[in-house]
Amino acid sequence: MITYALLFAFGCFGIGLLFNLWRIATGPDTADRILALDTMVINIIALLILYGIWRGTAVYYEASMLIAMVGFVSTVAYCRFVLRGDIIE
Amino acid sequence: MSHWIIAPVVLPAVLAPIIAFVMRHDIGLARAASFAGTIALAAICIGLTVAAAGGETVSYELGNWPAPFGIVLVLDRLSAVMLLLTSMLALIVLVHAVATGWDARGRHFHALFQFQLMGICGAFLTGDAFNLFVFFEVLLIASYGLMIHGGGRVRLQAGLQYVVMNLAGSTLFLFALGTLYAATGTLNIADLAEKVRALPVEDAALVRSAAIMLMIVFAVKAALFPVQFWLPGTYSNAPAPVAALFAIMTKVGAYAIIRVHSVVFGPDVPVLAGLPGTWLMPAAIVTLAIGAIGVLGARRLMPLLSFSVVGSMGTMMIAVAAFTPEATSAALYYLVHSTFSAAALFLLADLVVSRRETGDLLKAQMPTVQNGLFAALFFAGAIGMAGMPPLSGFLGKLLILDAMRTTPEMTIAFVAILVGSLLTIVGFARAGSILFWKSTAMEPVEIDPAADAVDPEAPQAAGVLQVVPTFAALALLAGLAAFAGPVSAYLNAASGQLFDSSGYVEAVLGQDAEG
Amino acid sequence: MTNGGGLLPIIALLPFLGALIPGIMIRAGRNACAAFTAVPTIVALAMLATMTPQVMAGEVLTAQITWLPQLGLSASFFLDGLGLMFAFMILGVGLLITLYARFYLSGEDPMGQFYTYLLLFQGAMLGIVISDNILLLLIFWELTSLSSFLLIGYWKHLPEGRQGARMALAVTGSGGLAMIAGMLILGNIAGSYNLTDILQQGDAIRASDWYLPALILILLGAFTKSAQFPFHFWLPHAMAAPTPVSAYLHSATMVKAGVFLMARMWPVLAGTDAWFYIVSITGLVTMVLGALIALFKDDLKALLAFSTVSHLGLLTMLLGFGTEKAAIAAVFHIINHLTFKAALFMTAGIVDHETHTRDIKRLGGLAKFMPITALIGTVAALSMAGIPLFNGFLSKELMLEEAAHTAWYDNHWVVPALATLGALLSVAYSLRFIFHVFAGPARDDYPAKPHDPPFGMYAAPALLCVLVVLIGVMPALATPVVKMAANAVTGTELSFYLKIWHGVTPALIMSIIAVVGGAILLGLHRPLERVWNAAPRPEAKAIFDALMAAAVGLSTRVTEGLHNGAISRYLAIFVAATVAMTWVAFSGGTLSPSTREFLPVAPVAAIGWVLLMAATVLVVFNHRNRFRALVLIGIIGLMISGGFVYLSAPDLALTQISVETVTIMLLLLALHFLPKTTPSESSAGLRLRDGAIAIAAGVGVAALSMAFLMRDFDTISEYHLANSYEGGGGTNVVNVILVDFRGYDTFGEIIVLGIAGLTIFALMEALLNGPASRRLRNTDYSQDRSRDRHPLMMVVATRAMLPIAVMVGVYIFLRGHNQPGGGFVAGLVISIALLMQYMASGFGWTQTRQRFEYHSMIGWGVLVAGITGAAAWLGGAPFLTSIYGYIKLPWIEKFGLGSAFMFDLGVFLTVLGAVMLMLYSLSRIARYAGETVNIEPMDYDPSLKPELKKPEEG
Amino acid sequence: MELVTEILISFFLVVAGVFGLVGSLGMVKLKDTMQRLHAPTKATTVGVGGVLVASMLYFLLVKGTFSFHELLITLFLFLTAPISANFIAKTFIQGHLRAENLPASEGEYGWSIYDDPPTVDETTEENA
Amino acid sequence: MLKRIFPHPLLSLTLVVVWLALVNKVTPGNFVLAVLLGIAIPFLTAPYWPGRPIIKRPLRVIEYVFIVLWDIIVANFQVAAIILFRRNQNIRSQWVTVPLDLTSPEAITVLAGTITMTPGTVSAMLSADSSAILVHCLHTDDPEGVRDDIKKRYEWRLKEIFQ
Amino acid sequence: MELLVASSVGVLTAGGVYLILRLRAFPVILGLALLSYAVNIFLFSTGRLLVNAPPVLNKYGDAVNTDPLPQALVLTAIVISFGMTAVLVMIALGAFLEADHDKIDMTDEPEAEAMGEERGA
Repeated sequence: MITYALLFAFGCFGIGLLFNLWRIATGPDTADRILALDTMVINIIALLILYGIWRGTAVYYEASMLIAMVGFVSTVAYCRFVLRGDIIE
Repeated sequence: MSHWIIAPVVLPAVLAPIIAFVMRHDIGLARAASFAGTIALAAICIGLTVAAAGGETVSYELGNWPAPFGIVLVLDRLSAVMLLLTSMLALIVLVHAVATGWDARGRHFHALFQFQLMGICGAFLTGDAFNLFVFFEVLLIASYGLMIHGGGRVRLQAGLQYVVMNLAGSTLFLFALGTLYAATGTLNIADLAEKVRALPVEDAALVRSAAIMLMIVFAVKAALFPVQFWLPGTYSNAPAPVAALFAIMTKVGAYAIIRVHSVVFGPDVPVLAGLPGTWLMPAAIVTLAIGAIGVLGARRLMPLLSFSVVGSMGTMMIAVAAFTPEATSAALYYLVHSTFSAAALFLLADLVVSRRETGDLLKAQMPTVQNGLFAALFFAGAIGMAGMPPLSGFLGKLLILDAMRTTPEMTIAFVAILVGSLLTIVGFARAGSILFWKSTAMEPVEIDPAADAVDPEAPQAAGVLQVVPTFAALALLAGLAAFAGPVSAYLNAASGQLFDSSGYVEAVLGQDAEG
Repeated sequence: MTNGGGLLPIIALLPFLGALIPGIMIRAGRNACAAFTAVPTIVALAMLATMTPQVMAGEVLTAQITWLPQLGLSASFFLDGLGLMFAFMILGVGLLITLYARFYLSGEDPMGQFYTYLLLFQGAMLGIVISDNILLLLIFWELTSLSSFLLIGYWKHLPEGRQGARMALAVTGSGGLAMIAGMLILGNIAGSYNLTDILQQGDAIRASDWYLPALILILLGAFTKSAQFPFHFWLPHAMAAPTPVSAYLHSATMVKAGVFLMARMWPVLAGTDAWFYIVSITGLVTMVLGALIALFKDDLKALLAFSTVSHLGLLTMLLGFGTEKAAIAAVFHIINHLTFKAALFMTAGIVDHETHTRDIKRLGGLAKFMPITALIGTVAALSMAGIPLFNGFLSKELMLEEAAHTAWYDNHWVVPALATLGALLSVAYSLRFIFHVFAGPARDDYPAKPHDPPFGMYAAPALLCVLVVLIGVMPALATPVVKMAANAVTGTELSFYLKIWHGVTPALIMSIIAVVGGAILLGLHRPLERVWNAAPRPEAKAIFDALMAAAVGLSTRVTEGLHNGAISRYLAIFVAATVAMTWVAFSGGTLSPSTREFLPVAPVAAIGWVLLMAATVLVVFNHRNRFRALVLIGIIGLMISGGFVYLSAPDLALTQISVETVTIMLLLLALHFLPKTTPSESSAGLRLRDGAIAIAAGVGVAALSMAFLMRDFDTISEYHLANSYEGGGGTNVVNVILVDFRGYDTFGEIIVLGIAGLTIFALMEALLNGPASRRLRNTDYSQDRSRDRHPLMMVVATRAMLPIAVMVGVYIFLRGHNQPGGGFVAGLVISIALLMQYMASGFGWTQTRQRFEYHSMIGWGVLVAGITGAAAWLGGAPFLTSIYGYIKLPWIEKFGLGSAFMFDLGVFLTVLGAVMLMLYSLSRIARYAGETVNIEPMDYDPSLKPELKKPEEG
Repeated sequence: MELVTEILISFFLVVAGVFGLVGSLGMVKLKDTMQRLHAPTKATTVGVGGVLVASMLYFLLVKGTFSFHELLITLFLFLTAPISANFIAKTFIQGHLRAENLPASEGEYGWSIYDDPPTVDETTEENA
Repeated sequence: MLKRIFPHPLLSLTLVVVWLALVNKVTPGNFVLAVLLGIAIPFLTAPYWPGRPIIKRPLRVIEYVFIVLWDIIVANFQVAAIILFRRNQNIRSQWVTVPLDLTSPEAITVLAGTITMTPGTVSAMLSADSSAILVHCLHTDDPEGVRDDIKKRYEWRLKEIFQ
Repeated sequence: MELLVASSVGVLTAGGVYLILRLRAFPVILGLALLSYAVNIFLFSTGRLLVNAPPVLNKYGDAVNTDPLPQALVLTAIVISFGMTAVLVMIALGAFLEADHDKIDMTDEPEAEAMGEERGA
């Protein structure tokens, strides 16, 4: 049962990624793209953890943690660029 | 196992950060350290050259891991010669950089200089294909830093082009290494040599691709057609001592071709069927033509010198492309020669150009200070570069021609080299005549009434220390000619050792080769 | 290895060593300089004299010093009759020229330079004639080209001097290069580069297939040097040199080098039809043509120059005949020509020196003012004309005799007729020299008042004239010398006697015709000159100049067309060439059948693939909007990290995503100052081309990777997997490879990063101290911006996150050896954490709280790594050998500690330092962009200053 | 017991999947950028949260190892998601709205992207 | 002195927990290491923490966390419902200004975060003097209600915790 | 899976090549970034593809591990290309600030004066 649930979850987050891609491709606004990228990061984190469950190992955990941390930083950097131009002032 | 083998890498690698963070506010201290390091490096390299003269190929297993699994350094005559050449050149360039104050025109010159040496030495010593890539990158990134040393619009733009070209080259390098690894499962040069030779002929496609890609990568560094385009812009706009130091950089590419395409992809490898040589030869000839035509057609001095470097690479690579021990030995002699003659010319050009109002434009102007001295030096440098006697270029050319007599490409090689020489001679004669002779015909425009006051902007006479490096480089050329016999004997032995790839394999892999 | 020739190397070397003397002595005065310049010449002459008896006796003296045995090049010298004769000529005339030049050169000319060049030239010339090794001969040969270049261009302020020098260099240089090829081929045939060996193998060489190419190439060298048609044109232009130079190089020595070479090679190369026709035709044509032009030259030196061309043609023709008698005549004429022509040049120089003009039209009647000079000139000119009792007559008789017996393609009258014509013209111009310069009515419009020069100046030509007359009257005097040389040329023992009267021979008749005809021709000179001037004729210099200009122009166009500074084109060529060449290489081999199955594709992987593809394509199509492209690049990085995780490379995923982030921040920082969009510049055609190249490259790479992905292979990494734990003390094999198996790579890699940091810092310094900083100050980057710099929420969040992120970094660092992670990722994580702080609270505030200097961090990192590696030396192990051990603390479980840990620490420090230094340097620009720095951690802290409210609305 | 475990874990996984999907669907469906901002900030956090809970439960109940490092990711996400949303909102507002389009701040100062912060009496604007 | 070694005791504690979570294994060795790091890292990062956030009523924190968690779950269902079942033209989005009584930056941050995570609201921005939050409601007919809700449910509690 | 990886490498390469042939520095930088992605995947895939077999040894040593060597090489390559990119970005920025445009070609040779009149001869 867990297997099917996992597959379902994989499917959901995977399709979610495609939705995000659609938003990134079409925009229309910069904010939309950043938002879609941010969402994508979150979906990827979820997928990685799912993958960890699927394989029953914690080897991939650091990757998702790092992506969580780094995704935030890049989102903020993108936004700051649009807002202030200079991301470090 | 002597640890001295790694000294040429570790010494600058340790010295450079110390210069960077301890002495970065004190240029005097940095100069002293840099000098001390370079002199020590030269001493070590002399020692290694003497040690390698015995003919033993010494391998040094880093991290004490057996040969194909860890990284090895390999010292044979060829690498020893290249090291010696590097350290000599470095010393000359360093004196010039300090004497002319180039090193103080930007930050971190000495640290980058030492790193550059480290990269070059590492590339010459390594016995591992991927490690070669790493050290290529070390020397390249240091060269980027040196190239843009001091800044300025044109230099930055030229530096940008240089970096882009080399990044593209590095990318190709990785593609090539990947293909090679995918085909053979190893990275050690000796191991590759063995595996590539053992490869069944029906499985040749990957290795052939890798060999050609690697050749192109090295050709980028060696400035061979059709990837020579970056060189004139780079050398013309680099700070003079850096351009002089870059004289060795093209040789790194040539060295890599000599090493890799002799040991690993040598003419005796069945799957390749001599492919590298077949393609290198036309490339070298066209390179020579481009260089010679460039020398003849240059409007400025620095591009002229740059094209002469291109031409000299072409000349040298013609011999390399023959892939015979005799020709390689000749190529090595020419390599040593062209390094110093290029260095001499670039250093001299710096002294001249910085004193001319019109810069390096080939245009007559009022004779600058020390016109006669510079003219004489230029004459000597041009003789060296164009391959006229009595300097070593002529002997180098004769050696190459002599070695080419027995190859099928004899006629075309002869024509290319000789016609190329002619164009180079005429081009240099034109340039020298305009720069140094024609200027003497210029009448002083009018005497400034206030000429009594010394014009602070007026070019200063070059001090002894500023001229010494150029002299030294030229003296080395003369010495190279005078002692051509012993030098050539060493190089002959070096290329003999090089073409004995089974000896190389045995020295590196030893008894482990069975495992 | 010497055979009586021990002095030869010293003789060859003397002039070169002597070349240093003038430079030193010039300070002692002009007389001292000249005197000392003569010393090496005199010494060499003396040495030569000691060897003369042996050579006269038919011995060949040799000396050999090993130089470059690999090439077959040795410093070997030999002295035979021919060499000895030439050596005497070179040194003897050299001595005379030294004397003459002392008086000729004006006070403003740098005499030291002159003598230095002269001695260099003399040495080179001497080297040619005594070289036993053809490669050595080539070296001296080229040296004569170079030193004559310097001598011709001695008056560098004169454009004719510079141009003449360059023309001479170009022509003789190219000939020299051809000769190199010829000599190498010759050596190849003979199996040796030693002349003595080659001279033994004449028959074998003439029979070789390579004979003709070798002959032509060598003759090219000889003809250019000896100014043979059609290469004769450089010689008159070389007359821009000071007259001593002309007298030396262009009468006595250098131009004779070609003749010498032909004489030297005579036993080997002569005797074939090819030799006969090529050499004799060239010689005859040159002789007639040179004489014809000489007749109409108004410049004294030009007249002499073309007469020299003519005489050289004569010599060439004689050598071309290939008979022994012709060789004798040639040798004899070499001596005679030397004597009278050198004297004539010096005379011309005296005339020029005294009257300040060389234009024949402005001269005439000088005999009254300068009788001595006139006498000398007349004697020499009569000899040149071939008037009996002067030596020129004797050798010309011999020449005509030979010509009379020579047939071309069975035609028996062409050669004698043309030879006679040449002689006739020669008489005409010689007489013209006498009558139009010295004879005739005295004039009063000379540019300067002429009078005889001091003794020192006319001593040298006078001496030569004495020789002219002596030989002319008593040819027996010259017989031994001629015999000696001729023996050497022909390689056989000849017996003959030189005498004035041979009876009435065809030669005598031809001679008479020539003299009478010449006199008549001179009488008709004025009308003939009008015809000559009216006749169209190609001007060699104009052609040469046009050719050169065209060559230079073409080269410039080719070069600038090729190297036009367009890196985009360079790259296109690079990529296209790579794809094409790799394709050819690939398709030239075969592939074994595939051995691997396709790995099944998980749907999620497929989705990731779609995203990756789409993002890449979007980047390409959106690249003009730079910011958007950057956002899209973010997706690519994310997908690749995910892919790495999926394909069992967690370490790569960690590194990829963190590097990605830092890179993007870097690009954003830079983009702030760059234009935000890329204009559309390339044409549709160009885009199509680039697209085609790109697709080709993509398909190629994809095909290549498919090729190996479907095939198994054996790899050395089995060893790494097997030994990672036992030998390297870690379970994360990738990390163990990085810090242990291939720690040396990593060492290089962190150095790359360190250099990157330093370079960026250095560049920034240069920029901020240069004009760029002014531009930065004057550009307003602040339009349309949000007003909050350091938003409160962000500041608070990062404050909370910083310690946790640092903790994560430490964690990733510590576990790296056994689990995915390591120093590199840890360094990046901590830099990202710090960057977050910079972004939130700003550069100013964060920087003041920075405890460690980034430079030092890089330095320490590299040092720690290096010292860790070097520490292995203490144990006698190679660099980077790792030590590994377990430490057990009470009530805490054991943990492993190894030197690899220290190495990783070095990596960590370098990465942290380098990344921070890069971003620090970049963000420093902002300060110069006129932006103020807020030193408060956040824009406004409501809790600290609640009472501070804006006093009133503005 | 096993069944309960499986059901529990599966439940979390399915819920997580549904919310994750809905969050991303909102990205596509909603018509206005500010509206779209709502979808992922909420839905996906629960999506990821569900996955994390499932993971913890899985390792605890199936693998028998106590695992709570998933909490750290949760912590990160909860800490960062509002900030990201805040920034994205500001990005949008700055590009598309003017101060007049928004309700007044009802204080002395306007909204932070339009109005400079109060200057503190000490000099805040100087080079460090 | 103690303050220099332990600049932020609460932080040290948090870090110990974080470390144990990272290692995902509680052993004596790990604990010792955690404590060492828990001391070292605050010490190193102290310069970036100019002030100490004061939490006056730690117990209230727990209450607050649970309320928020519950609200998040509810919010998710609400938003999901809106996304899935409400037609786009029927969604009525509104801007709401929420004046603040809080002055502690930490408190304001937490409040803004809470607003973002809870039903249909996103905190878009603060006023320049941090005296008000601009909130965007995904769908509401009653802006004043939303504002009052926020003030009553969250701000009041936060005020007790932090001030 | 192999096809996916190979096509990814191909498309990234193609995109990268197209971008490095543009005339401005920034797209060239992007192109080089794409190329470095491509080459990283390429190099990585030389170890052949394997799912769920990270080269991390477990206590029992029974697991299948993928080839670790290419991964180590890629790590080195990533780091190096990061350093290179950083320098490139800086130089591009420097060139822009000095020249006031970010054209990457240097075809506008300023004041390219004709050679001296002694062009021929």
